[in-house]
Amino acid sequence: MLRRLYPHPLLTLLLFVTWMLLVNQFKIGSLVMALILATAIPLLTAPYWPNRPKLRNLPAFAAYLLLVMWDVVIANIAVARIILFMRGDQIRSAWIAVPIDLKSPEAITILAGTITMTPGTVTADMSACGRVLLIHSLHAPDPEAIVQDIKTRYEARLKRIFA
Amino acid sequence: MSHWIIAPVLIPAIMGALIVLIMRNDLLLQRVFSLAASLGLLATSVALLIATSQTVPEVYLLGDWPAPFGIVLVLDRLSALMVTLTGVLAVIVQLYAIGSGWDARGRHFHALFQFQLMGICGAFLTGDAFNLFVFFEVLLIASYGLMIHSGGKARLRAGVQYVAFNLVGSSLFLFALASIYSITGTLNIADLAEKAATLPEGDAALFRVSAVLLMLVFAIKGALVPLHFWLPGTYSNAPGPVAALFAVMTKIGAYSAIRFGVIVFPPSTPVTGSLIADLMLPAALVTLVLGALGVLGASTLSRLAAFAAVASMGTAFIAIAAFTPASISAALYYMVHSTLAGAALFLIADLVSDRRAHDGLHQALPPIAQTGLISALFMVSAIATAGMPPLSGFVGKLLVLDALRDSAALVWSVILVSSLLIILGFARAGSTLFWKAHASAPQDGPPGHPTQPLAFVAVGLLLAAIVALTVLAGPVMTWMEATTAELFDAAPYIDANRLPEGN
Amino acid sequence: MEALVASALGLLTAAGLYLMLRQRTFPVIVGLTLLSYAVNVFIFAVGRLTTNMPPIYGPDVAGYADPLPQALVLTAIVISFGMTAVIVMMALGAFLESGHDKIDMNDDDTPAEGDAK
Amino acid sequence: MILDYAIDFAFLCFGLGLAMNLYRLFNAPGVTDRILALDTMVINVLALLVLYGIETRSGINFEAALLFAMTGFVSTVAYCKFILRGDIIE
Amino acid sequence: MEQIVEYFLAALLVIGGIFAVIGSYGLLKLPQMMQRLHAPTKATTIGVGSALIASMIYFLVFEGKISWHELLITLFLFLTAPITANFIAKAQLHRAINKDELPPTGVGSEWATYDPEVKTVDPHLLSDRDPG
Amino acid sequence: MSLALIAALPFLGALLPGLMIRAGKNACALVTGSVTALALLMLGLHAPAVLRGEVVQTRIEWIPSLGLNANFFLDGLGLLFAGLILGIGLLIILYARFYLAKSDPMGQFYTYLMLFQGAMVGIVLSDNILMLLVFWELTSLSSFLLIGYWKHLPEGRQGARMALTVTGGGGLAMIAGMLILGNIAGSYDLSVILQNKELIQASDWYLPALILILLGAFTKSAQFPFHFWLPHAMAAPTPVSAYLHSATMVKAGLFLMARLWPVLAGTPEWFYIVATAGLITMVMAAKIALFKDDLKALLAFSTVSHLGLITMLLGFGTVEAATVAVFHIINHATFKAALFMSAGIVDHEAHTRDLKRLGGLRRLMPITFAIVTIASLSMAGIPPLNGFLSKELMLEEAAHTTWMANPWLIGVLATIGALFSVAYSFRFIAHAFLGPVRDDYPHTPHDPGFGLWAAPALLAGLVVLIGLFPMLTAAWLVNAAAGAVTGQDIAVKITHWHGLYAPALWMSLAAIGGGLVLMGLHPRLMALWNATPRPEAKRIFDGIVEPVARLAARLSDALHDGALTRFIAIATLTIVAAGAYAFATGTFAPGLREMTPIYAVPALGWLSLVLATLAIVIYHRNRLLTLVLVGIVGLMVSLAFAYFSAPDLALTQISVEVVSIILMLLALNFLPKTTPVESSGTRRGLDATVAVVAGIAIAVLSFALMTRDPAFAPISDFHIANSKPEGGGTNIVNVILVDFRGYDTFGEIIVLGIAALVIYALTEALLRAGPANDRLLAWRPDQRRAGDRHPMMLVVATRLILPIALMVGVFMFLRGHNLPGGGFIAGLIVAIALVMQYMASGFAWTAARQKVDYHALVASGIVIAAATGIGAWFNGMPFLTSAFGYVNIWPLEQFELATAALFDLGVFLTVLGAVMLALASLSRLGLRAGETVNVQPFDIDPSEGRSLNSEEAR
Ligand code: NA
Ligand code: NA
Repeated sequence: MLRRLYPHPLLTLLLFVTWMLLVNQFKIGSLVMALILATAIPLLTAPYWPNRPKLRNLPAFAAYLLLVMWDVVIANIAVARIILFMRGDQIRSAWIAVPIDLKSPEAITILAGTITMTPGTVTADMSACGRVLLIHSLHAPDPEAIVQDIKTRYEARLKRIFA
Repeated sequence: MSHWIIAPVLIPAIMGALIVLIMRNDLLLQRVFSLAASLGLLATSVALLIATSQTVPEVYLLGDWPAPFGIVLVLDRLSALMVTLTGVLAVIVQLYAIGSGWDARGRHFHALFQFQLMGICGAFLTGDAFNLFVFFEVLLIASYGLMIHSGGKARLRAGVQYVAFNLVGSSLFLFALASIYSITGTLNIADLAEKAATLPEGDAALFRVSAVLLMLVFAIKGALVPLHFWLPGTYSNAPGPVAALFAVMTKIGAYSAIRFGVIVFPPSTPVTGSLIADLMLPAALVTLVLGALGVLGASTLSRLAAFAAVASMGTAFIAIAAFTPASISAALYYMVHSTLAGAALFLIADLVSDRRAHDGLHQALPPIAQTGLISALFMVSAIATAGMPPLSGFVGKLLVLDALRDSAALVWSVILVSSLLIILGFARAGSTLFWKAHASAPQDGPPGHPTQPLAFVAVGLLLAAIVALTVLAGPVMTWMEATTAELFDAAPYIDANRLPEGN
Repeated sequence: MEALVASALGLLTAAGLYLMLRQRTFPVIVGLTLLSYAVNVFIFAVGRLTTNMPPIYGPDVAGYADPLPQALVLTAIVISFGMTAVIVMMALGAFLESGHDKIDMNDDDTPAEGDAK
Repeated sequence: MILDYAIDFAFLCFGLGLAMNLYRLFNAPGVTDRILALDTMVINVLALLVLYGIETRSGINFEAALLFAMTGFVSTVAYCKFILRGDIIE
Repeated sequence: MEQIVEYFLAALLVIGGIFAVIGSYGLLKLPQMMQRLHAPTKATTIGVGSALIASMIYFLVFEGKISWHELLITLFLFLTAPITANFIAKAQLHRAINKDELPPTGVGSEWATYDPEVKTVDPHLLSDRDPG
Repeated sequence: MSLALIAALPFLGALLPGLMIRAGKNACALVTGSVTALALLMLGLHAPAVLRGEVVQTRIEWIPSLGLNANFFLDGLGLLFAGLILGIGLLIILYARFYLAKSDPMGQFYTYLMLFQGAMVGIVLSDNILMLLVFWELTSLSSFLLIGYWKHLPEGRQGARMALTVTGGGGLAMIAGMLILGNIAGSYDLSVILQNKELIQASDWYLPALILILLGAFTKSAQFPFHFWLPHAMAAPTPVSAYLHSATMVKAGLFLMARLWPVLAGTPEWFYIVATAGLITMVMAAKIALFKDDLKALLAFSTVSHLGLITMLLGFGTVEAATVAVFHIINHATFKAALFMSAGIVDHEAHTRDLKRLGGLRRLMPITFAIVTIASLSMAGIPPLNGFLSKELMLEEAAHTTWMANPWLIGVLATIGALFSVAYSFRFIAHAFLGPVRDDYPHTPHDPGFGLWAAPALLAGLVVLIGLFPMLTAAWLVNAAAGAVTGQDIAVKITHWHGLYAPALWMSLAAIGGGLVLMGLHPRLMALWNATPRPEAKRIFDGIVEPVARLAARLSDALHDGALTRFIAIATLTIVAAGAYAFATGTFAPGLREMTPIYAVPALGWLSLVLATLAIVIYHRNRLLTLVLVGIVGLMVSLAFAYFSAPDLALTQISVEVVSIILMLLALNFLPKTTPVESSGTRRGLDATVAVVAGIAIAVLSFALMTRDPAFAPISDFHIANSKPEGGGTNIVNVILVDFRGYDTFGEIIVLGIAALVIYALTEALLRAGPANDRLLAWRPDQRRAGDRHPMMLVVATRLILPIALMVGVFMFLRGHNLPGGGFIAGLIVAIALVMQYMASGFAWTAARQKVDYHALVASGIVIAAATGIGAWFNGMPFLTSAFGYVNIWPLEQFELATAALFDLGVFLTVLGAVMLALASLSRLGLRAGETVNVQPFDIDPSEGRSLNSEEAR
């Protein structure tokens, strides 16, 4: 029953928070409205999200987000240095294929997004079978290190979160 | 304040929505309810017409906001007349569309038809300049849909042109309205009239520009040369009943020109003076001549009808451009006449082209089914359209000529010479279509065609209306003169808006 | 800013009209879009330019921009959106019916180079 | 006040960014570069709007900023989808 | 306190501005399209993110009202930036990059962008659909 | 009243033949004849009074304000003409009954004939010149129908058109003339006009009026130089020729000249125009008649000649001449109608009217021969027949009239005319009836049945009777009619012998003698005639009309050739020129408003806009790039709105922008991706000039307006003051939209709704069998397509973004009344969110999962908005009157409920439905063009490690 009313509880939570952020005020009325919408909208959009992602470990996910945020800052600095101080012909860009073990679309997407947001890499494509990500690295003197970095720093964590 | 004033807008609007909401897949229901709505519109408009004969202009304060701050509808004799004309035409055209099966040749005919009526009635009733724009757009977008009803290459290509040209017109409308608001700070027509009359002299040039731009918008709608180019392609490619309904659309241009030309920019207003008339008359004369040449040179029956429409607008605008009570009365009579006659001609052209491989006028084709009846109907509508006696076209032409005796030499010669060209054009067309056909008559008679009695009833009703307009020309003119008198005495119209003192 | 806005308006109008004078439906539609930008900005601008005075009630505000032109522009935007949608669709329909997207009907009807087969 | 200088500086930076986007837009080797330039432009414009909000002490345009982000995203995806597939809604 | 916040905000704005310039500059400077893609997706998100956070804090501290919309915008940008980059990259792959220039997937299937065209469904099967 | 009835009877009678024809031809003719007889009878009842000199009047008001009234009067002239029209009409009806072939539609014929008869009676009875004009033009119309009666004959069609053009054109000139006349006299009533001779002849407008009216009269009566149409009208069946072209219609012109004789005649202008035209016509037509082999052509030109004679007499302007004219009208009607009918009989029997192929008929057709002989001799002016009497009088008048100080010119020419007249009359008798009987007739001709010859015989009898006893049979009528024409008491003396000193005697003798000589010389003269080149009327007429028609066609087709680009260029230049003229002719004081300062960043925005716009112009051939650039323009415009204090506009602009671009991208998928170079450099230069001129105009206008303050306090002051207290909202713009000017918004959402309906209906039309559908079915993408239709990253992100965007939509909707937002923006945001879902997972997949009926959404939105407005009625308030109040529901805080919000909900639903319906329609085209449908939200299944593409394609 509750499962049918809240097909995506995390989404419900997210929406609840979003509404409170939108209205910018903490009042009973807003809470009621937030509850109504946070219940109704996931129900309405559930057909477009048929399977509930198996997000097992919420604290780990929060930690992951913090990690990524830190990496984003670092990434920015790294990219900034490349842009500012490296001559065009010194930059060694490379295409890298990263095989992945993740199965859930949500997890893969998060990984791909993470790769894009972090040091010098952009997720460009995916193999037609969904098992390999195509990454473009801005400056990759050692491509294999990047693959390892991705797999250990992010994919391993995501595997735990989405087990 | 009577709620009936807004009925001509709401009846079709709500019926249009209901057709889409609950009967969009049932043509029979659509026909019944849409016709009922049109009849309701007609009944309401007649009631309003009768009411206006006895009262001064009446306003309807939408949202209960006082003029000029909210939007008002103004019911006066002129708006009631135009709404009634629309109602009459609507019922007849709809009968024809049902009878000829046109409404079944594409989707949403009746819904679009109702929305078109809503737009037209809204434009006639509004007392607000910007609201006039909105309802122009309502009627235009519905007309786009009706124009391309049932599709086809030529119709779609002409439709794109129609839309594109009108979008230029709509842009112009907005440029004009924005300028007017920028100068006067108001949009209510009565308020505009008051403010235009007391405008500081330093604003004159800019106000004149806005006035001209606005009148040019109406000239586009009214197919005044050289802004008429959209009309021939549109009318000749539109489905017959749609072209017939469009007969009233050009009149919206003329109506608006009268409304603004008499109330807001009359020659007595110092900043505008005779500006409007000075520009309108030459354009109207050329319009008539080009229309007449078009009738004479038309290669198809529908193009002939389209150019006849252009010519009729030329005549109407010639009368309007004088801006005297007599000329406006004549123009009003002529507009009513040419709406009915133009619509009849388009319907008959549709009867012909529906029974003929094509409606070209250069090739003789074998006689069509029901040729006798159709040729008689054509004859009558040709007489009316060409302004031959004894029908209303002749009366209208005489009225216009009589009202314009001050500029007789030029105006009369243009009107009369054009008449000759038009008569010649109709004679050539009719003799090719209905006489020459017999020269190549096949032995086994004309090809079969459904009888479509309802379509003929519709055409008959139009012709009957033309006859009635002729026979009752005396009382009708008395009514028109009272209408014009009401229009020229702007005070009651302005008073009806109950504008605040010195706003 | 008035001069900048006026010149931008003029440019939008000119560019829109220039494209409307092209021979294919697509540039004509783009031209109409530009023209409607010009119109919308015109309505708005001739209601006079003001900065930092949105017509929304608030405590200790210096004044309000004229709200009426804004309302008019909103109406105009919506209407021109509807019109654009319709003409885009009609242009597409005319293309599908005729096999080319020429706008002038005096042009000969055979598909020209560059048209889809 | 140092904050005012900072705001001006930020204005300058984002404006400069905008100008560079503009240059790239006209001087681009391919349409993907142009889409990228446009996408960046939206971001810069959004930032300018936010800065304007701080400068005028008004939050009235934040919804506009939010909508810029949203429409910028949708239109970038639409342009790319058009390049990739022709039909953006298939 | 306010002084500290002010310096903090100023720093945020300056950093944000610098990153924004770098991002857009990268767009000009980097020689290859795929390299240029890196610049704005990262640098500007940080740039605009800083501005947004600065704005939020500013309103909280100086105007006494909390404005969460900036947070929403920031989250939205972070959410969408990878998608945008992904799409632009795919468009670039499709338009300008030969699949021989790419490493093999190593699993037998193509990169999705080069996946062969899907077999066409018989359109007549769908002709009766009336989604309107 | 009874006069009106006489005029109306034929029209009423015109309704009967069509009905009666079912009862047989006799019944049809009988009924038609009875109606005419009845009218004649009613006329006869008035005759005694009229002959006593009284004037019978009937007045019926029709359009008093115009002065167009159904006023009738009957005097001697009217009596004469009405009698001729009805009397001969009766005979024609009888004659036609037997003349028409079995296959001819007789009902139609009688209908046209009665219409014509009514029109003629109307002309001669009208006491109102506008009314007269009505009938006048009606004769042109009905004669058009009658001449073209034999639809299969091209000569009939052409003759009908020629007659209509000439007489109709003359009629139009006459309209002008009559209006002038009426304006001079101050009334359109003839009885008034006829009293105002001095006023009229003194007016500056006398000559124009005279010329215009004479144009009408001359064309109708086939006077030189408008005589050419009449012979071509002979393609009509003979009864028509006899009726229209001898007895009645062509005499309408004479009637009019006689009618207006009291006020128009007597001036030199009148004399020189009318008498000269008549004289030339008389002589010239008589000469031509001599050389015509076709019997009807001969008679036609003879008619023209005699009409010229009468015209000339009227032109003399004297009472005596006018009297003679009246007398000759009577005589000509009798003998000419008899001759036409006889010619018809000959044609009927011998199957030819060609004099060269006729001869010796006197033995085969003695009765016809007798009739023709009597009538022809009368026509030739041989005593004692009636034609002789009036001809003598005419010659007498001619002999006494001086033309340009030349006393003998008219007399000589009149004699020559009479001479030709004798010659062609004799020729008619000699070449058709005398000589040996020919053996090359297809069937042996013989006299027809009584029915066919009765009418001409009766007329021939009249010819003889009037000839023998003029004072008894005709003088009283001439007196009455001429009295009416001249306004004087006339007591005419008609005798056969005027004495030896009367010049007419010698002129007459000369004519008869000369005529006989001409007859003798005829074969040689004929050869000469045939050898002489001469202008052919038909060729000249066609030479005028056809080029005019062709020119009209060419001009009109060249102007209206569907070149939209030219139309727009012309419209643009017109608008700019009119605006410039308006500006230049008015006073302009530059504005004094303080300008807003320019800062760097907004200037940068301006630069972006300008550069993007220029780039669109430069790169417009690359269509995708164009759309990208349009996106920038939209962004900058939106930014400008935000900067200049219009947050609602910024929100709306940017949302509309993206939806429009998506629509265009959807369409562009099918369209060519580039615009070819098609116009020359010159053309582009001209286009650019037009565009720049308009651009400058708009820039100047906007600058002038922006830099001045409004002349009056704007009405928006009221909105600002009352938005919260009266409208219940703090966002003034929104309160204007949903309340102060909610009616605009009501119209605006209907525009959107209609747009969606139009798009839907068009899609349906395109998907029907036809070229468009064929093209869609055969459509192949014109660009290489990437794999992976639904990239996973977007799909997954959308799962999050869609709910958030929906929430933002609700938020925008709810706060709209007080802060930027509202139903419209909310609708667009939700629509954009759904579009995102469509883009991510495809239309079919998405639509299959959420059955939303967009039609219903649109319609219910409109219904809700309308119902909200109507709700006010129950409160006794006008449409759209809003109400709001504050509601307390525990545990919520007090919140506001406004009907405006309900109205805004209608807006929201319509906008959402309309956008989605439009997108859905476009997507259906894609499906028809062979788009694939995915069964999964994305193409890749990472859990199974495979592509889903191949297997779903079932
Ligand atoms: Na129109
Ligand atoms: Na509105």
